[in-house]
Amino acid sequence: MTLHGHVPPEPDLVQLLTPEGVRVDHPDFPLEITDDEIKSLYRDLALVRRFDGEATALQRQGELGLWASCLGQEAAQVGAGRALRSQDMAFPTYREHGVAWCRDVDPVTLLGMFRGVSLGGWNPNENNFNLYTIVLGAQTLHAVGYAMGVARDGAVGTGEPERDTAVLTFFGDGASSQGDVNEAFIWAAAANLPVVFYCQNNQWAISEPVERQSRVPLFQRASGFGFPGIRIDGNDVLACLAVSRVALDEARSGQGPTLIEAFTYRMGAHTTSDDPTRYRLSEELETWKHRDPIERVRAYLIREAGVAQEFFDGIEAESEELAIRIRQACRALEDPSPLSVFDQVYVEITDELAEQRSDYADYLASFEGAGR
Amino acid sequence: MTLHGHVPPEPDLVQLLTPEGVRVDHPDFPLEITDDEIKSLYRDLALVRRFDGEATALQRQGELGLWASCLGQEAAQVGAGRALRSQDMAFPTYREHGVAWCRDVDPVTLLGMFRGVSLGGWNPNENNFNLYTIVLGAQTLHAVGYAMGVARDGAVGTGEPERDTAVLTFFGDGASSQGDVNEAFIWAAAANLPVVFYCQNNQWAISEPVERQSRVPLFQRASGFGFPGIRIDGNDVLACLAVSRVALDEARSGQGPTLIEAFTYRMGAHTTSDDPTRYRLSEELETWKHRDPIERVRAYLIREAGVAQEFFDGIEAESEELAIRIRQACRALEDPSPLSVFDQVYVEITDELAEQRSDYADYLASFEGAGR
Amino acid sequence: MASTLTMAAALNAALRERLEADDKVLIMGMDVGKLGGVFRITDGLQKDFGEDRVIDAPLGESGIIGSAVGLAIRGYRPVCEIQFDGFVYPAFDQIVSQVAKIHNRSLGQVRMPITIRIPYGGGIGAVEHHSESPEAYFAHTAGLKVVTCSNPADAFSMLRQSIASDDPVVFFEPKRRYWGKGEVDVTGLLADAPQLHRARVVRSGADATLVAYGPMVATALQAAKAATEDGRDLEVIDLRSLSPIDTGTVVSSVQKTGRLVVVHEASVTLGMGAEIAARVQERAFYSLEAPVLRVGGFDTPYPASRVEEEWLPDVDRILDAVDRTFSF
Amino acid sequence: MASTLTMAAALNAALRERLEADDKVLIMGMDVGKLGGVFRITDGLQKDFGEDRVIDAPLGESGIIGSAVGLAIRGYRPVCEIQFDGFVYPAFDQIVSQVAKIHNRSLGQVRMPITIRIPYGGGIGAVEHHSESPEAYFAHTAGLKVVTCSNPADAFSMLRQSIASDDPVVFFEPKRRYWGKGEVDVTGLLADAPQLHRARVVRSGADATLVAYGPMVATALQAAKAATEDGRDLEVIDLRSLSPIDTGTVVSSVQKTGRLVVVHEASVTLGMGAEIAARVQERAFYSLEAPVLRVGGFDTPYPASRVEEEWLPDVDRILDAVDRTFSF
Ligand SMILES: Cc1ncc(C[n+]2csc(CCOP(=O)(O)OP(=O)(O)O)c2C)c(N)n1
Ligand SMILES: Cc1ncc(C[n+]2csc(CCOP(=O)(O)OP(=O)(O)O)c2C)c(N)n1
Ligand SMILES: [Mg+2]
Ligand SMILES: [Mg+2]
Repeated sequence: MTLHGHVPPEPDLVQLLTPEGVRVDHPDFPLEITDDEIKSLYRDLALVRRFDGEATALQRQGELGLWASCLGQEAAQVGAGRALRSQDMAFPTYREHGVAWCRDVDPVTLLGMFRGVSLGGWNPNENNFNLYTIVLGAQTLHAVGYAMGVARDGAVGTGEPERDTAVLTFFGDGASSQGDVNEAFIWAAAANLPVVFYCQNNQWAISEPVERQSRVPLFQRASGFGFPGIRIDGNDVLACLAVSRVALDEARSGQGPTLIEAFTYRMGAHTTSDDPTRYRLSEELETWKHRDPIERVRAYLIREAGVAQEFFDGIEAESEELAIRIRQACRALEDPSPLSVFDQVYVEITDELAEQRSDYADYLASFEGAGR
Repeated sequence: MTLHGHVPPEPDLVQLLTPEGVRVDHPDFPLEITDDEIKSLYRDLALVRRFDGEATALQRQGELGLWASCLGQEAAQVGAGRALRSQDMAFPTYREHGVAWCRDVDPVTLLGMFRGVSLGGWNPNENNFNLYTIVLGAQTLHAVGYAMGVARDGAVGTGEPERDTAVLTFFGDGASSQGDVNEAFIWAAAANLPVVFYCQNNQWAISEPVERQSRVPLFQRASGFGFPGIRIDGNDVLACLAVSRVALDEARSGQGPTLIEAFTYRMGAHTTSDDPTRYRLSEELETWKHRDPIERVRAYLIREAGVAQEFFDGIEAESEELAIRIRQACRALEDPSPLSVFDQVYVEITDELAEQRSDYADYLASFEGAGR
Repeated sequence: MASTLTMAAALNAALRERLEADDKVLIMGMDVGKLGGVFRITDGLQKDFGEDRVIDAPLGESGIIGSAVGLAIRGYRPVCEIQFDGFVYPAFDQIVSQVAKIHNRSLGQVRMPITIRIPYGGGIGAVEHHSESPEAYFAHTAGLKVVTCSNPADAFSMLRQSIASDDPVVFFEPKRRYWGKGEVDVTGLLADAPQLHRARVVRSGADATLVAYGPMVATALQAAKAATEDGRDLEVIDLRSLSPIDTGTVVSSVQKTGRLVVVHEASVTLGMGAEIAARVQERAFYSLEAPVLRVGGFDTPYPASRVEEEWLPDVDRILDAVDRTFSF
Repeated sequence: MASTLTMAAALNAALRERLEADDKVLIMGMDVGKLGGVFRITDGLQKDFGEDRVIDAPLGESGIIGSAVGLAIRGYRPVCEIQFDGFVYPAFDQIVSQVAKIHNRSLGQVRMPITIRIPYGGGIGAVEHHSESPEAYFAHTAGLKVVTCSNPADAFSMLRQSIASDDPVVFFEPKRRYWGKGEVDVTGLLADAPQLHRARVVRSGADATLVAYGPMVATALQAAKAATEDGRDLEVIDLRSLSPIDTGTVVSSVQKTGRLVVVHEASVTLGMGAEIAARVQERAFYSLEAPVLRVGGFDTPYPASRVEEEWLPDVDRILDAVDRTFSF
């Protein structure tokens, strides 16, 4: 035998709505969903895209320091986000604005972080949506720890729908190479924790194509650690919703972790600081535009569900309002006071920090009236 | 479908010599080996065990600060060690005394490290055997980097037996949970590097049974990263040799990495500081004694190869000589001089360190004659 | 009620007391369960509190600290054991970028009541990575608190206080003092213990001040005793808290004695002694009759054990520095 | 032949020169290939030297440094890019326990000629982890050398020297100065460059000394200029090497001026200023007319960018400290 003879089969890509907007059935993942529910998903997708686009615009106008757009990944995020129950906990990276939306985190709060008025500033336990984590992969271990707590709290496998809790953690194709992500897999598998690992494979880690990280599909990693992995069409909100639901259900019922690889595409730059023309061909983007996550839902709603134009006009108007609101609110965000940097370093300020604070206050006061 | 329905099959354990000393064929791993070669392997195993036992004794006598015995793992180490070609490079943990033996590293050099006269002190490039690495898993990344160098040097896939080079790196079942080991897998797979990952699953990481690290066999990890993994009877020196040879050959010829899980048992304590009675049952050890890696070779040589007692007596005598030599040489190892700590921190000593050195020399000199 | 305990037993008692007092307290680390840790500090705890409160972790330090962060977000109070000083670095990222910063990142809305116990320091004849003193890395990191004990009574009260602290605390345990004995009031109330972040004058003296912490306090006290033979009366301060530093106690002492020697095992450059020297020369400039001197490990990797006694500060090297401060 | 280059271009030129001079030199990091790095420091190098010399690495910092170690054992000379200061910590273990110690562990038989380039410091309006100054962690680590440049000419020569060094060098690049221009002799011989570990007096003055490095040198020079309006003549030293430290140059200056202010962006506690203060008060005790003062980041996490200008040392805060040294 040669050790290297085996060729793994090409992976299935779970899809429930084609790029053309045609509903298809998947034998393993039936999804019962009404057209009203699909309309609601459409609304999420459209508003997230609008909010995200507005943020990019605000950055261009100098209102934000940076923006990491989720353009193209709305379905992957909304599908997962809407599969969560309120007691579930989500651990995002820095790009899950669509999930934040589903968790009712005010977009303006997110903007505050990219504007630089805070380093995050929301309470993870308020909406069960953790702070954005910029260090790649670190949050996957936080999710594991949180899930250990869930298990210890007896909130797994009770059968009570309001009680059983799952943890959903996000990471990118690039981040999958970080040690932390792999340690998270190991811990989750060894203790059979209620965590769903949700990898948005958007094909790129800044300028590096996913082939730099792996020569086999990423979902396959899971099987090596002893839990299921599955690849889904990350531009198909229905597939994302359906598979996330199953995985979260299985987590809540005590069956342990799952890895979902949402196969999608970063349609924009990595962040507003990035220039993707340096490293990728525009044809690639063109191909993916045909798989746009929102267009297919729109096509479905028009063609198969007979939804009238008024609905879309309504969403359009709502988007416009949202954009105006966040633009204004973003501009109104106040800069933190210089002395605020000393607050919340510790639960109670230490003597030495209090001294630094007061020295600095005196120093600042010395300029008052001095026409600085 | 449920995501968690799939039950993986029980793994095969490649075995070519049963615990009773009977040669068995494996369809995929034929091994052509003469009885003389098996006698030579027996000699390795016996001498390594003797040397290791002597080191344990030296520790008890206060000559070493610590010893990490490889008792029970001799076959896993000698099989792998003897599969190496001279140009191949090995990256050990702290327990691969059997591999060191095969690489002609003087056992006394190893003892020096455990005695505390040095932190290692040998030249990795002299015998193509890296320094022992105590930080779990760190060396697997060093192996990857070395293999990148091998590939860049064009020493892969040329078909020249003296030139094509493989890298063999060791780690334990416990270390498999470290981020570094997983990053090493990722790098090796992504760049198709000539590295063989050799996991000695000795069932324990100090007091933690391997189940704390994984709920599926460790060899399975490899498939998730896209390269072959295989489990072998780590107490069968022939299986270890045969499979290591294939894996190293495939690495040298450019087919990329392999993970070998040598299923074995740590028959002694973790180190001389450890007390395994606190955490494991003596029955377990009894079971494994029946699978002793040396006994089976001896049984084979006597029963199937008709080797006479003189051979064993000869090895016994050689062992005794070895033990005497290393005991004496160990006792004769000189303590480093106090001032030596400043040497070899940098290739050329820095001014500030030279100053510390000279101040300290003056300080030490101040005691001379002062009857300290 | 005072009993005589080793430091190891005192730490064990503190953990036990916290596990009993607060069911959100969890212990996690390598070999902390059946084995009771390689130093037996968690001995018997898993048996009494169960495998889900005293958790044998998979072998990744980043995993231990990273999951502690998640547990803290869920409302738990994890106590993590790092097996030896030299093995904390794989967790450095989680400690520095997450544990230390999340409370701040959330504008105070999430707390990180995590205790990271690290047996540290040398002098035990160990192999590489088992004798290091990495405290300065953590004391330089805003958002962390860093403390270390020098005796069983402090071990008991300071570990309890650290676990009860709502801020993350890196708790350094001087491993070579684990088996030293002392009186410990195991029934003392948490509230009655001396403040966690206050230094303590452990010997008062008039002529010069020695500042030490952890394993070096005993050595400093021996040096002070020996110095009496030279007619010198040394004050010895046990710093106890490395972040924040109780600068006031040190400065007051120097204002009295005029001379200061700081002692630690860690390499001198950018060790705690650097910070103390910098603060003291600033705040007691006119009181200093000699520069602040530092006695520490040399600026080399921790050496092979057969030469560690020479590398580590000892009574003679401390006295030599004291002599030098008197020659100014 | 001198040309006017930005610091970014000077660094790029240094990398190019080294890649040409020595085929054992490799560049590795995230996005260093086609993109040329997020700061374009490696712009064009992959195109000219190939994908196996300018390597886009998988996204793990530990992997980058760990594999550099293996490459070094094989005889290579890797130059690793860490994308931003705050992302070096996942590699901390490999840096501190392997890169820094292997030469020593082998008794000098293996060398670790690894250069770790880290864009560092703040003032660029970035999000968290993109503005930190972690230099003290590395300067406290024996076995590493740590340097930082403040201008294009030094960027060019110091990076070449670092890559040519047989010891590991952590090379800190002041990212907010990347686009500042200066004269660079790109044809200069490596051997003619000023010694890598020597500080430089960049402005001589009589009344007080400012020590700065990296991004703060320009700020210190501005402060010195402003101080002339108050009739004060400040000497400014660019430290350049953070490990080893050229203590002699600083001490000589203080012997002349009697006053010293150390400036850096990193948090004050256990920052480089602590070490310099400790050394100077020891070696220039009788020359000091005032305590050594430190101006640095506060002991808090690097703040949100809208308040970073207040947090970072600036001309006013430096002048305030200078004033204070004159009030002693
Ligand atoms: C530990 C660490 N190293 C480097 C970075 C810089 N960085 C930010 S995003 C990014 C690429 C991440 O790619 P991927 O995980 O695929 O996520 P995506 O940005 O595509 O959503 C890098 C390298 C970081 N944030 N953290
Ligand atoms: C990073 C790190 N953490 C902790 C340790 C302490 N330690 C030494 S050996 C060991 C167990 C290792 O088990 P395994 O990998 O199975 O190897 P074995 O000792 O069984 O050969 C531990 C935890 C270490 N050496 N390095
Ligand atoms: Mg990506
Ligand atoms: Mg093991």
